[in-house]
Amino acid sequence: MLAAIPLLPLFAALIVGLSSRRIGDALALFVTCLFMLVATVIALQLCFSVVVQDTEKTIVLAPWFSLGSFEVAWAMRIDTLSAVMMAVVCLVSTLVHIYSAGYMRGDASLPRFMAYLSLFTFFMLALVSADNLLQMFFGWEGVGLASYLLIGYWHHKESAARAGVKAFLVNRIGDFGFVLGICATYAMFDTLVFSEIFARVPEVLGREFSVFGWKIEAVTAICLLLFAGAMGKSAQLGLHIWLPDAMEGPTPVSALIHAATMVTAGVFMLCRMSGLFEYSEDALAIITCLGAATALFAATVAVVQNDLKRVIAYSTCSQLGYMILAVGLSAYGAAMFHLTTHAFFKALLFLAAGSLIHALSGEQDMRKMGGLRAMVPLTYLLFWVGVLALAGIPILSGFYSKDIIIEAAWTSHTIVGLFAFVLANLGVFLTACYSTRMLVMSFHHSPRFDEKVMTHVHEAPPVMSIPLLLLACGAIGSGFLLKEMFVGNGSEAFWGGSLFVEDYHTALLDAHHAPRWVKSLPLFLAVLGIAFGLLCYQIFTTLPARLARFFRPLYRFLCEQWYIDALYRLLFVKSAFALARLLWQGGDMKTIDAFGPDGFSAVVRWLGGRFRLLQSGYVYHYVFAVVTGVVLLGAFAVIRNL
Amino acid sequence: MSEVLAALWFSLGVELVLACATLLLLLLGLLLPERNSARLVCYLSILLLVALAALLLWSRQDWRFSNESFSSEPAVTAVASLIDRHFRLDAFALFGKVLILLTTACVLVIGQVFVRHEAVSKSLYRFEYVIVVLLATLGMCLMVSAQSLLALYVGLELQSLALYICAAFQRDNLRSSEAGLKYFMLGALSSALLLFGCSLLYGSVGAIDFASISSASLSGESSLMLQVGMVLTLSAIAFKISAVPFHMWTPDVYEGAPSSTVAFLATAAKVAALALLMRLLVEAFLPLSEAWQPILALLALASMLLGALATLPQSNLKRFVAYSAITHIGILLIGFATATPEGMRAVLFYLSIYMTMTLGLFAVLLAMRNAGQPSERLYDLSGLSHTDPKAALALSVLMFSMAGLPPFAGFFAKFYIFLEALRSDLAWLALCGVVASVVSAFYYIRIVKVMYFDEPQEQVTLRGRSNRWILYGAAVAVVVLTLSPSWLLQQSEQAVRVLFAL
Amino acid sequence: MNDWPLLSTIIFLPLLGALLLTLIRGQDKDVALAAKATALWVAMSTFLLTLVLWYAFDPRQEGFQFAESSVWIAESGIGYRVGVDGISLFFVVLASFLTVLCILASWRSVAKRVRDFMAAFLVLESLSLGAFLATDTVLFYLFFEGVLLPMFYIIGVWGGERRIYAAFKFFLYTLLGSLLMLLSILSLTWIGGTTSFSELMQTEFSPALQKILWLGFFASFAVKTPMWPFHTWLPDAHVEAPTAGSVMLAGLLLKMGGYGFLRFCLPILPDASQFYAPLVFVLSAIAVVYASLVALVQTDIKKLIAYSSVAHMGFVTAGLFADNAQALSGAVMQMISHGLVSAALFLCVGILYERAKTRDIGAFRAVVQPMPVYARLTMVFMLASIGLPGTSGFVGEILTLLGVFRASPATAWVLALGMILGAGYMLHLYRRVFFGASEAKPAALYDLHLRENVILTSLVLPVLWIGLYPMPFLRIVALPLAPILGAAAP
Amino acid sequence: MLVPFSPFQLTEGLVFFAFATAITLCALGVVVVRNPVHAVLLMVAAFFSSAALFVMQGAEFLGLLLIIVYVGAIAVLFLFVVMMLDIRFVVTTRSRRKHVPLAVVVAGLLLAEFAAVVMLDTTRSQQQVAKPSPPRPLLDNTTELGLLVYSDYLVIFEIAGLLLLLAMLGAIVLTHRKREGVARQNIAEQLDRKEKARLVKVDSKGGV
Amino acid sequence: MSESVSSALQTFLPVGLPHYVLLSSALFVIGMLGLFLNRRHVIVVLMAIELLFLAASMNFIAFSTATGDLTGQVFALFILATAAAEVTVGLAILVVYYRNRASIAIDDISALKG
Repeated sequence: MLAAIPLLPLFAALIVGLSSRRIGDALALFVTCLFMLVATVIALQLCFSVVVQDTEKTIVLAPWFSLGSFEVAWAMRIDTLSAVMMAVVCLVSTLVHIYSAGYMRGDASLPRFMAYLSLFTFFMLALVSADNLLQMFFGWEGVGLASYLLIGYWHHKESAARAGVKAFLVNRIGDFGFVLGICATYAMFDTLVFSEIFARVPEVLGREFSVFGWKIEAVTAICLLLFAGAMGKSAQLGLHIWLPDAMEGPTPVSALIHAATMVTAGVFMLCRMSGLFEYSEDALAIITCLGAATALFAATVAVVQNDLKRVIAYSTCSQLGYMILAVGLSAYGAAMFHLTTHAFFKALLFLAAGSLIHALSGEQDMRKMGGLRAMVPLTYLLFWVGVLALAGIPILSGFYSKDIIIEAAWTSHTIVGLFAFVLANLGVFLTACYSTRMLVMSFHHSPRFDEKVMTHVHEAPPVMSIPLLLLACGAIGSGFLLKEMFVGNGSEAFWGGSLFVEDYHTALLDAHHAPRWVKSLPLFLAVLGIAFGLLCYQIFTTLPARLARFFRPLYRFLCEQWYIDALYRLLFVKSAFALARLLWQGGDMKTIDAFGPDGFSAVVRWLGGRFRLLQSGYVYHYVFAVVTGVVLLGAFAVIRNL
Repeated sequence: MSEVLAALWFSLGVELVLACATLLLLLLGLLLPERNSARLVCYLSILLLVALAALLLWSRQDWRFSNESFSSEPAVTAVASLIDRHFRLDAFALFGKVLILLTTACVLVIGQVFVRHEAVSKSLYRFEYVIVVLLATLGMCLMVSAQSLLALYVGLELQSLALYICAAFQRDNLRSSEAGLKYFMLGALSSALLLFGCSLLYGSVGAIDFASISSASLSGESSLMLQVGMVLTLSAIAFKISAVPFHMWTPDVYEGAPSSTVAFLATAAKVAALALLMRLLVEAFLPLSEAWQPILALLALASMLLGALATLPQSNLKRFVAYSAITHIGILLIGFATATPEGMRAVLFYLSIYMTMTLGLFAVLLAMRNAGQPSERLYDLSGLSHTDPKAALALSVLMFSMAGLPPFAGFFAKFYIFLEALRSDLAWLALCGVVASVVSAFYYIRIVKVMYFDEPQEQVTLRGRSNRWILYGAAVAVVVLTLSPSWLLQQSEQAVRVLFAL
Repeated sequence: MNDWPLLSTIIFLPLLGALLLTLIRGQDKDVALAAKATALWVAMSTFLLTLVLWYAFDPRQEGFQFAESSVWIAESGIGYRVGVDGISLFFVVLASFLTVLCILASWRSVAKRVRDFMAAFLVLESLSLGAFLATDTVLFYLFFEGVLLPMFYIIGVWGGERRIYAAFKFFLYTLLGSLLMLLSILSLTWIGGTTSFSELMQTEFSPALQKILWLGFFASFAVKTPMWPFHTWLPDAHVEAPTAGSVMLAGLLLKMGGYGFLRFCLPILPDASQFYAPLVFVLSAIAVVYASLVALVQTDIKKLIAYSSVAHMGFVTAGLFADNAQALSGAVMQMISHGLVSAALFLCVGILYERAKTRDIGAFRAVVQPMPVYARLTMVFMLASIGLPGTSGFVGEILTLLGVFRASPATAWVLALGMILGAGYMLHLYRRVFFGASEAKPAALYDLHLRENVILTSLVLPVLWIGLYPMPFLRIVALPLAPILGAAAP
Repeated sequence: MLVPFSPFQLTEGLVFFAFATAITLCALGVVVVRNPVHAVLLMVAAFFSSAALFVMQGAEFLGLLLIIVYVGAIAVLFLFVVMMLDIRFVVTTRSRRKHVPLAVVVAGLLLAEFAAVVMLDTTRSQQQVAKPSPPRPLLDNTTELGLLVYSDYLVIFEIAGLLLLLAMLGAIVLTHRKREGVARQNIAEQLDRKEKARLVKVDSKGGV
Repeated sequence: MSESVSSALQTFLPVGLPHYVLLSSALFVIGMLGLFLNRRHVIVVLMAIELLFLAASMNFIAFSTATGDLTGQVFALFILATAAAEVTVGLAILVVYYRNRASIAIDDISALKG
């Protein structure tokens, strides 16, 4: 029966997808939303039963590969971690399904969209419930495919199609690391099933890989490779370039995939593999640094973005940095806690932005918004809830999950932890700034859009506002409700076997009794950030323009996302095409063909011509040839005998 | 009385019957009226040849053939001693003679349609032509069963003279007379070389029959004169089979001479020369094998490469056949260079298959008419698959087999040659053989391309029903030989075993 | 099964069909129809026979099943020996399956000399089946090289503009390779004393000798697979061949190279294979990256898919020489999946070519509007070609990668790189052809009708089946690979 | 220590050298001289001297035969053909001269090879075959030859006959031209009983 | 006679087999020269061929007298016969060629080439 959770969305996708033309919009919506609701109910019931009765089990559905020592099966591993993730995914996905009924109302091929959404949910659930690395990889790539389909859903838009391809390719670069990680695991552990991997870790600890000569400790290598996969999926610094472009897709897609579920798959994988990561110190250090760097980088860029959805996208990237940071400090509970809360308030923000854009009939540029406070009051209110949760104001969920991470950074007492602590705090300040900037620019002051759009502005219909309200409750409530279970002293029992923390990694435990100033510093910075944001955009509206002119190069630098995108395009895309053309014209045409077949046949043809001229037609040439032949053979015989 | 006859038959029977029949036909030709004398003489001679071949094959089973124990009557021993010094009919000679007789019969059959064409019939369509061909066949049969240098020389002379005459037979055509003249001059040179070689051999050995030469070269270190004599003799025969340094005459003579003669030259003459070479190498010079093996290897290498390369630019079909024949001779010489019984068996196997293929090719060449006129241009075949699908299919089967591609007998021929080359570690020669066969595969497949991929030429037709039957027969033979090549292998096996006296 | 010579019937039934075709009389139009019908019937019955073979195949039995052996040339011990085992079973099924599809696909696209076309295909099928089923080196060689003739004929007559050049290049390139192999086979026959596979596997050859023989086999199979430096004939042959021709070329002829390595190099010359393994790894790695990069800048769709085949076969060759169970079965699975996927992609291109009479990528924009069903099916094949999990491509790739990583991590790195580049050129192609906005409504592009739909769906099913549940295939393939590994162990 | 020469050896040497130089010079003359008639005559001289050498060596039958066959028949045939075909004296141009040195070099090599053979081998073959010289032939050279030809080499003899027949046949077939307008005697026709010229017995009374 | 003359004679005088073989080789080489050296008439070629045959028969006769058995002379006899037959056929072909080409200069015989 538990297998129904992933399979229900799959059936929905198949039913709707295969009969896409004949099935009407309404029926498609009904089928997908119904199947999702049923799946969510089962997932919640499962989550409750796992947390309470602590029933950890693995259900094998069907054998996939069995080749001598290499045994991999389609299986579901049910434990707290996967139950929680399944619950979150199902919840958010159902809400998005319902929301898109309203948002995508007039779309030409709505059934196709709903089918893709359900397909995505199936792949995500398969990933989350995976019992071995291979099935996780199946879900991993499936989710990448679904995001490619959904981003490129409006394929008549050239930019959407390109963004889809970009997303898939960058994910694929991440998967390159993941696959190599899988191969390395199999080479070392001779199995891909998690339980067996964790059991055999002690044997493998001492072994090493020799790649191109220099030696690298096996477990660290595997961790780094798996982390590369996580980087690709969770858009960490270096492989984050696809996230902003992914905003080309419809907003429900951004909400579901690029906020709540897919991007967190990387974090989930790291937590799932905690049993392995705990044994590699330098891998954890690298993860922490990268997480912190991403958090700061994304926050700085978000401050200068003008597109509403891009701001939220960068904020997601920044929050992901925090989660990865938490994993690096082996505070897996905090990471999962932040993941859950972030899923709620980020989905809320996205959907609210979606209804805003829906209201402005597709306008996404904040400079053309403003003055909507009166017209769409409910969205405005919900927007406030989202912004405050994001910034980390106490009663809202953001505060609990983000601050525990910052405290854990401090109490880890390592240089890396300290570095992370500083960056995290800077990030908090910037997060507060850009969230308030976003709020003010889109809702306050006078409307900056033309009359025609004004007539269409309307409050979100109920089918969109109900999911928003539910998410708002989640954003508010999830913080203090789940604090005890996820990170509090009850977390040991709560997580059970699914998260493994080395005994000397006590960052999370000490976090509760961190010094007072460490606890209050993030709150202070958040309030400061909000104030600064209001100062710049609400009161002295000309200040940002002057600041931008004053720090002209810095402003350009941030607008261009630190020129990373341009760098990649130059470094990889252009050089790949140039090398390809060189290899094709130069390689195939000129060298291999010229020296190979064509060259050989040309020489043969030329020789043929030469020999033909040898046949001069004069008898004395022929006689001369005969005589020389005889003389040569004779000489050969004579010399042999001397 | 019957004993003497049997003794006669089992030594030179075929040649005697052939000689007498030729003389009778000559007389008959004179007496018959002008118009139909040529046709009648030709049919009679074809009948004669086939009958002789059948008689030979039948006489195989006769016990006397195998153990040669004749009764001891004085008359029989006289006859036996008289002939046995110079000629012997053993399994090898029988294999050679049957092959020669059948090929000549086929050549005469396919030649008829060409000879009767009005463009050439005035000079070619005469009974003397058939008589000269028969005398050439007689010469060849003598060569094949020669046991002494003198017999070899006389047989070779008889065959060569007849071929010079055949080549120049078309009196009113300059190209034919030039071909004849060139063939004569170079042929005479080669006979002179042969003679001088034989004189040196006679000088060093003191006798002219192969057995004593072989025993002389066995005893003690063989003298230089013997080796130089051998070299000269071998180069004379290399001229006859047109191996490379001595091949210069082949393209010009093949292009100039009338097509029916070229068919005869390319098939029967080659068989006789190769049989002679094998008999000489094995019966006379086998102890000297480490002297002539490198020579033959060099000839093989040169022939294969030059033959393969020079055939590429050819567009005249007869010149094409000449050069491709040189390539095939190169591959055959690999078989000779192995100097082992299996190698020689492979040569005989290859030779018989090569003959069938060449006969099929000439059947088409002689039947080609471009707007009524006999044509030799290779590109006249273009689009044959549209105008004459069955003939096109048969010819492409032959071409694939010539190129040595697997589903056809040509492959097995090359298979055995390369197998024996590898067995007697001539791997480098086999490698050159591979390169040569790839290049040769190109120009054979080009013919198939011309027939199947190019646009058809309306005015090109294949006339001559008998040519068509020979073509289909050759194509079927090539396919059948793939399915069951073992009987031909056994025949060559026995022929070679006798030669090596195993 | 009773003593009915199943394998010989499978081999010679198509040949019989081809002969049958020549007997058809009547005027042109209905001769063509009759030819197509008979050809389809013969192909279908052969396919059914192969299915019977698959059903009757007992995966647990060692060695060759349904073996038939009769004397062919007594003197040199060459016999007509035929047998099937785990490795060759699926190639046989693939061969007959693809022939049925080809005949269906060229129902309307071939206009002139339809009878010859069908006859050539049946002969091609019969020869390739023979090559996969032969267990005698000479018989194998006979079929292996015999396949060149019908292929040459198909490319030469029904090909594109430069078909003559392409046909000759294909023919002579492969011929040179296979003649060098002939020398090795001859040495095997002579030194080994026998021409049957099972006995040759037992005979021991000195390592020095093995190294030379191995080169002979390498020359032929490297050209056939094609491995990196010897691949330049493939794009030309594919671009110029008719659709059905490309399908057979990609589906069958390329497999013979890999199959050859599996039959000859690994079991009979194990030490040489181990000695040359690094060379093969380097060439395969180059092949994967080189071909993927070059595919990126192609303007002709067929050439792009041809280069993708070179990249896929790079995986196969690396897997073959990685000397462990996963890699070997991965290579075989990759060959089967490549057979299905590249055949499907060529059929898709054929469908486009039939409608728009051009294969240039620039000529197509937003094809998804007029042909949504076609776009979705091509998407599935494109994903299989990239190796998305759940498709047959993934099964082959992951097993090969797992095996190759164990043998040489560096090669595994480069092969995994191929995954990225593969996604690169495929998605690049898909976006340029299917997506984008285009006002002009090209009348020519109409969506699939029944026949094409049946062809493509019948290819989607096995691709997904192998992807999701490869057990029946792995079980059958794993068994015969064990002795090969055993042999290779030092 | 000098071996005294018997007078016989002395004269034999002188005669041999005389004829040998004659032969070589004539042969060179045949090759070099421009006028073909001179060439034919020089050839005849060469044959004469070689015939002499043969006789000196004891093969007198062959020597005489040489004179009859070669000088008598073949040389005359050459003369006849030279006369018949009006051969213009072709002056060899300078350009054709350039190949001469190469030709001479190759010929020299050939001669060197044969000289090597001669030097190394004839002495040896002489000892080799120095079995007691056979008993002086009782019969003279011709009869002995005849006995041998008609006993051991009879078959070859027959074939040689066929060879000559073939030569005749070839010559006739190639060159014979039936030219009209040439009075030709047709014996059959002459002997034929024609109707009007037959002998009629006329009865004495009636008159003709 | 002085010492040196007789010793000189010593080497040359006793006329034996080597002298004859050397002479016939010289004749053979001259015949060869005649074949490819002259650029004038075909007749000279035929005559050169006759010289070759003569050289061969001389060689045979020399060996036959040296060894004493008559096979050499029989061989020479047959060489005579065949040489005669050769010349007849050669001249016949030459005449036919002359009728077609009206010239027998060696350089004109090049219609067939390539």
